Amino acid sequence: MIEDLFSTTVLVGILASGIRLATPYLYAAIGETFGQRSGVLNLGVDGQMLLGAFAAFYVALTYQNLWLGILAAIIVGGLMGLAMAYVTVNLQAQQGISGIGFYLFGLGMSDLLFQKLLGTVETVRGFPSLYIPFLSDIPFLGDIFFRQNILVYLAYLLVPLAWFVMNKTTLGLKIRAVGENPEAADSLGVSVARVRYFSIILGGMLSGVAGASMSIALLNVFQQNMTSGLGFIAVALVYFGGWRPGGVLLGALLFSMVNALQLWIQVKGIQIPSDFAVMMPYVLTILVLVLAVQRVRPPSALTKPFERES
Amino acid sequence: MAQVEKRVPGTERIQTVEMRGITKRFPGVLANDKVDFDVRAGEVHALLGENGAGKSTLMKILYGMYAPDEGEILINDTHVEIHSPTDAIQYGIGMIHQHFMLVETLTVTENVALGLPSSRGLLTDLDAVSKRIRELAQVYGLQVDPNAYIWQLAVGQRQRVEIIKALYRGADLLILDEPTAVLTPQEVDEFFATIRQMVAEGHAIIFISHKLHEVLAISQRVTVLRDGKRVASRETAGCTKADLARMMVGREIRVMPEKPPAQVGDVMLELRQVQAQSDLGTAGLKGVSLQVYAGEILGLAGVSGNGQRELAQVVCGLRPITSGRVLLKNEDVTGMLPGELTKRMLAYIPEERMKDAMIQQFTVCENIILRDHNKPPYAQRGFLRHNIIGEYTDKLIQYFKVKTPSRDTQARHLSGGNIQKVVLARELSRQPRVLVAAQPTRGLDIGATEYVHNRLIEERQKGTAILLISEDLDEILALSDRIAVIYEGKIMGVVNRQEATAEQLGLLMAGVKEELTPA
Amino acid sequence: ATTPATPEVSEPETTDEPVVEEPFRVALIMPSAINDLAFSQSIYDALVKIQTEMGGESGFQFVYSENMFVVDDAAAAIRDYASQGYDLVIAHGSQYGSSLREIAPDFPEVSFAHGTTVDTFVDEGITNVFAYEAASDQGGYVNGVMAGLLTESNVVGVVGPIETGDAKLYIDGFKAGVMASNPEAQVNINYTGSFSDVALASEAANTHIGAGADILTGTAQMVVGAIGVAEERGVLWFGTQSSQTSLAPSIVVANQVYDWTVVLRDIISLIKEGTLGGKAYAITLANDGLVMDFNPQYTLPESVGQAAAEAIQGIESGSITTLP
Amino acid sequence: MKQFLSKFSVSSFFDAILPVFAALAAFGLGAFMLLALGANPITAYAALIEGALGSWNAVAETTVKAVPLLLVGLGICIAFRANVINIGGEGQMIIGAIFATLIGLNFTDLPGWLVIVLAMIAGFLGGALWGAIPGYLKAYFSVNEILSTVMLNAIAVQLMNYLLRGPMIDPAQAELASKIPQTARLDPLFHLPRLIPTRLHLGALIAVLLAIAVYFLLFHTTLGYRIRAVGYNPDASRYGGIRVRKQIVIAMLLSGAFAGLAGAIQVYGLNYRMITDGSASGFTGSAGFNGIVAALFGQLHPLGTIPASFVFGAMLVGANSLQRAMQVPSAFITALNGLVVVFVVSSEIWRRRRQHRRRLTARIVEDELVEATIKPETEAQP
Ligand SMILES: Nc1ncnc2c1ncn2[C@@H]1O[C@H](COP(=O)(O)OP(=O)(O)OP(=O)(O)O)[C@@H](O)[C@H]1O
Ligand SMILES: Nc1ncnc2c1ncn2[C@@H]1O[C@H](COP(=O)(O)OP(=O)(O)OP(=O)(O)O)[C@@H](O)[C@H]1O
Ligand SMILES: [Mg+2]
Ligand SMILES: [Mg+2]
Repeated sequence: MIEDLFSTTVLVGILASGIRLATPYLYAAIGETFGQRSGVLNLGVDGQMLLGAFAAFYVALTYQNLWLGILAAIIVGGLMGLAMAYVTVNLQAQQGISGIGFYLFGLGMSDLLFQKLLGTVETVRGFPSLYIPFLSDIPFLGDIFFRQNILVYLAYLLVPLAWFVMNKTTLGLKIRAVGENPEAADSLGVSVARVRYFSIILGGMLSGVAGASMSIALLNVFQQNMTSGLGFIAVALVYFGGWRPGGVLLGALLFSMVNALQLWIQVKGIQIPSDFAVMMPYVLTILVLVLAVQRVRPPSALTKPFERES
Repeated sequence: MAQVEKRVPGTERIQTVEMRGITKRFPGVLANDKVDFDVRAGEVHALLGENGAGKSTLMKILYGMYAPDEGEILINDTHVEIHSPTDAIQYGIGMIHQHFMLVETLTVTENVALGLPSSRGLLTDLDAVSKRIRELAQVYGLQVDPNAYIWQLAVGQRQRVEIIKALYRGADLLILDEPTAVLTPQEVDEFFATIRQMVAEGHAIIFISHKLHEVLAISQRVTVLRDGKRVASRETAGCTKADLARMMVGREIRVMPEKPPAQVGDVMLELRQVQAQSDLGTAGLKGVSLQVYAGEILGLAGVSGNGQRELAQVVCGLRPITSGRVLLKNEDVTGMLPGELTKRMLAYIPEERMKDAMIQQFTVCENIILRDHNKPPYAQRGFLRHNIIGEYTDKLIQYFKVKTPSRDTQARHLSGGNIQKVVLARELSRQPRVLVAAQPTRGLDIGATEYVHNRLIEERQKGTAILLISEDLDEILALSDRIAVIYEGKIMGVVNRQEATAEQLGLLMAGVKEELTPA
Repeated sequence: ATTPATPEVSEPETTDEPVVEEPFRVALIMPSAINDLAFSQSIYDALVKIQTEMGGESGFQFVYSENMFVVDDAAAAIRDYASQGYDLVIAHGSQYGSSLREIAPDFPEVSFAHGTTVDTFVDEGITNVFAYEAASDQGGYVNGVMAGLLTESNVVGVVGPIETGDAKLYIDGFKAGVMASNPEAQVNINYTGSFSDVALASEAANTHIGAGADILTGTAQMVVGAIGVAEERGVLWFGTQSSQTSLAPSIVVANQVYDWTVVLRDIISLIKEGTLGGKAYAITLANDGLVMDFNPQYTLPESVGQAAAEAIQGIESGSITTLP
Repeated sequence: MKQFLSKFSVSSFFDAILPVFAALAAFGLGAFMLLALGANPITAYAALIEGALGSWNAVAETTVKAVPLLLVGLGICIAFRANVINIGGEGQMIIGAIFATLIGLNFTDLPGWLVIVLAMIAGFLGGALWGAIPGYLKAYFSVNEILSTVMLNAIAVQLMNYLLRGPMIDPAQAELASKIPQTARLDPLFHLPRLIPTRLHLGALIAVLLAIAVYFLLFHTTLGYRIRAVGYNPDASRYGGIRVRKQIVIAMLLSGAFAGLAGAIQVYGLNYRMITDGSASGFTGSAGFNGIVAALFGQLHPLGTIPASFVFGAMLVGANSLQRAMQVPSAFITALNGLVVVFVVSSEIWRRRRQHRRRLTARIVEDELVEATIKPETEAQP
């Protein structure tokens, strides 16, 4: 039974599934990483994803153009980010609760639009799998890495890109400074508000794409609450990743691979109650953190509104 | 990276800056009252005043952080509007704040580059910045590793980073708000050398300090603020410390207190071959042995970062000991938690009081019982007795002359000097048998300093064993009965006050050991 | 009420009442959305159909509360509807049982229907509750028989939510069906632990396919994720609860569709006669409450169609037991 | 208590109703959505208010809805004061409910009141356990509590699913093929007594009494002092002799315990059995999340959380009756709730600014006082 798991089919299956499952987490968590690095905790990711998912789906269905769908998701996610930015930066609202508020809004609004504009579950022809020439023919590896759809590839490209922006650009430097010590950044003429706006809006856009990656690339349907709390896991993965894109990638892969593994455990008929199988990724994510004993501090100004005294 | 473009009207460099009739009201406080102030290229103009006199406020106005209610600012005789630090930077004004404005998780280079346009467009040009930092460091004697993270640096080095930041931005006028408060005498000397160099190159400097001898040593002119008003402005040459003190406080100040002879008793605090790690994980204390007797003040002199912080924390149970023993009145207290040491009547005034000894959001009352919150009479069966705590706090407020609207005011609404007094009140009123006082007068004006000194001597007369940790050699010499010098985590020697000279201590602090007669 | 009204009135089947009568009023409480392509939609669709049959709004009105997954919210809704004097309050979710048992005695004039369950609380002296359930194992069995015959790899995969209730019945029946038609075949099952995790359901489908399955089925609203995968990877799909053909016309073989109208019609006529409860119903293949809906675009091999028909017949006649 | 009451004045009354204005603004926005949905906003909102407060029964329903919000909120007050962000209320409610239900199912011979007491204690302990885990992981392994509580919520749900369809399943269901995942119904003797002939149960009284208890805990006991101290400044707390890690565990433990009690009360006061639809919110009604919002609306003050929970409860109850009355999709209600939360939390800034202004004006008076009394003494000093 257990030994059934150690076959190449299973391994290839787990890796391929894990890579796909991790895709929406990557977009959302990388976006959230930017927000948190600039000092803003956004708990509304799931709501942004849902609205993004719906916008992408609806536009793709109506105009038969997937990229237009992505654009719609980016715009809708960005608008949600803009609202979040206004509320947390200008109105200095408690970040935690306003995030929950935006989550509820996105959850309800996406469903409402779905009911009014579509009415029933439909499918759309999503992004097809893109077989990378030659590479996709490599035994095993080809299956795992090179037969995914374009949004999956882009998600993984996003990781080094995010690292690069964060660590190698003046913008990244500002983001890191603003999240750590906004007073210092402000005293050097860095606009804390502008940097935070940028980060939160970017986060919203990426959350929108995360939703789109589900509705028009991986699943090709829209259904109410189709993310089922995935956005909250994405926020948790930012903590797992220690606010670094690479760490987020590790966390997303770990979580997703274990999720894929538990599906295989069930399929292989290994005798554990299915509920315990489903529990595995959550338990393991915590355990890994306990054992890794990493001590990365959150950005010092995380959740703290900034106001210049006058 | 190129120098920042400046839009100074008329000439390129700042020749004169003039503030005219500046008034700034905070609700309830007139922080600046029609203040006139000016500074010229090639001079150091010192700004003096008691805690809360309005010095920082005036400077923050000049740096664009506050908007003045009245008055105007002129640069090179032209009226200018400064609405933000960005404006100030563009006019060539740099400011080093009382509390450092550095991002601890970034490197020196990144801190300097922050907010500046990059020669590589969207990408950072850290190599170029770090090259230029090394150049500046060379010219002005500001040695610092550009690749080090700020959290790895000692205060003195952080100070240098702040100066480099300002110079890098092409500051012609540098505002220094209490830059020397955290520096050792040696560092002050180096720092002054840097300032003189800058003045020689035509920079204008505004210098704020509570240390009168520094003002006398470095400045060409001095302006004194009292309660927000300018009370005097004159050439420094010809002024004495006493003159300055009188202008500031409006009365005579004994700069150093008189001290009755010591009544030395038993050993109260003893360290035996104590070793401990520093925050960076390196060896902080390398086998320290010390004894402090009842009724004496043992001064611990040394350049900042040589293990003073670790030593104080080890004694107070805030830092684990890797080897060695600590004894309180012959009882082995090694490894005890702070709470247990508190019960054994150990008091501690830490160096970073605002952060380490006060809870800013707590009221004065609540801060007063920080050490004793679960002891009778303040608590009974787990319940706090607010009435008793309140009455006790009122008594302390009165006795220690803490200036606060009420005992229920949050600590963060008190001025720095008064926060200091609350800590002092708490620690001394516990009638400690051993008192560790680290930099007890840092940041205080001379009136408050005098007050703290008198209290410490009073405590000594009561038979308390006092370990006084200070980087201010004058303070050490004035108060101590014996003086120990710490260097790189080791005690270089202990001398009696009568036998000690500043020169000899200075050598020891620099790690040069001569034969000494042990005290 | 914003009840969907359909202009054309179809053949009235059960009513020969005079037209001027007060409309029959029904309130419905359901745990998910009316368009979930699954459990909640099945009852909603039935009410819409009944309304058409009974002459539109003038003969039949209904209101509903959807997404009442919180049991005590549902309880408040049930009580509220009951107090507003609806003729029939339908609590469409087995989890509402406790609340209903509590509320029904307070409204002896109102009739309640509770599904899916067999318990009308008659034992406890409550007489105004009808019970209904779906013998979803029956359609599951028929689907299973076809799957067993159609599989070439001899591996069939099932994507389930949680191992309980309606889903469990369907899956047990399906498994029994596969075993009956193809004892060689292997039925792999995985549960996603949730009714809404579409993404996990889609990877569950991928996992099955990776493990060699060439036929998939699944139940609950999150399977829309699995259907997409089945379509993309070209494996066959069997649906249940509602018709899922529209989602993937090329690979859906057949669906077991719930048609609650048979139950509702009977309940309504009993109520009109003055009987407010006490009877338990099941929709089955025999009473046409369960309908096998074959996808016309999929050409089912004759022999398989034959086997399905036989299975249906066997189940209806009682010669086949669908649960192990 | 007296202190708290004495702080009330016209000004603070205005502060207190400020969120109401914010909520009204959100409703205003919602009105446009209603129009788009073809419903008359005025009738709709009348239905909402009617449903939440229009009758004694409605008020009772609102109160019942507020009970878990208040209890979870109390836990949040404690945790957030210690600067621990507990978003594990959902899981803690579930585990508390499981513990409490086990008591009722297994000690059927004991007198009813005793079972209720034991069950409440068990719920408290169950929640405490589920709260202490992230507390411990944070304090001793630096595992961020946001991460661990999100994960533990999911784990609790699966644990509940497993127990309810396995070891704890209703024996009647165990015999059926469909096996509905629910426990047996609790003996009626074990039900929490009702206060008036509505669904209003004893839990409401317990929650309010506990709110007062938490107020005393936080502001009048040494433990509360330590928890607040650690939340504000761990360094100074350590210096003050407080064991910081221990307080973090205690705060999380207490926080979880209150959520656990909320779970127990849901079972013993409302549902009389545990039943799962596979999701957390199916059991908790999202009270584990909404309690956070209630506590923050209540300024993280236990007494402030009482009205905040009530108002939020009214909102939820009223929204459901709005759905029934106007047949608007439940999605609208969810979206409207979101808007209300965002608007109310955004209105905070005005309250803060007003308070700030008040404090500063007050300081003028105080400062003059200080000048008058203390300054001369300072100068008289030798
Ligand atoms: N942002 C502010 N809001 C309200 N009052 C303020 C603010 N900043 C300063 N003050 C008050 O203005 C007065 C002057 O403060 P300022 O910081 O300028 O004093 P200072 O001379 O720099 O004192 P120190 O020597 O202690 O640094 C003080 O009474 C202070 O409490
Ligand atoms: N309720 C109480 N009544 C009387 N004395 C008390 C009470 N609570 C604590 N004390 C005393 O205060 C001292 C310290 O309290 P205790 O050790 O309980 O604190 P603690 O919770 O362990 O604090 P820490 O977090 O620092 O460990 C003990 O000596 C104890 O006797
Ligand atoms: Mg100052
Ligand atoms: Mg203790």
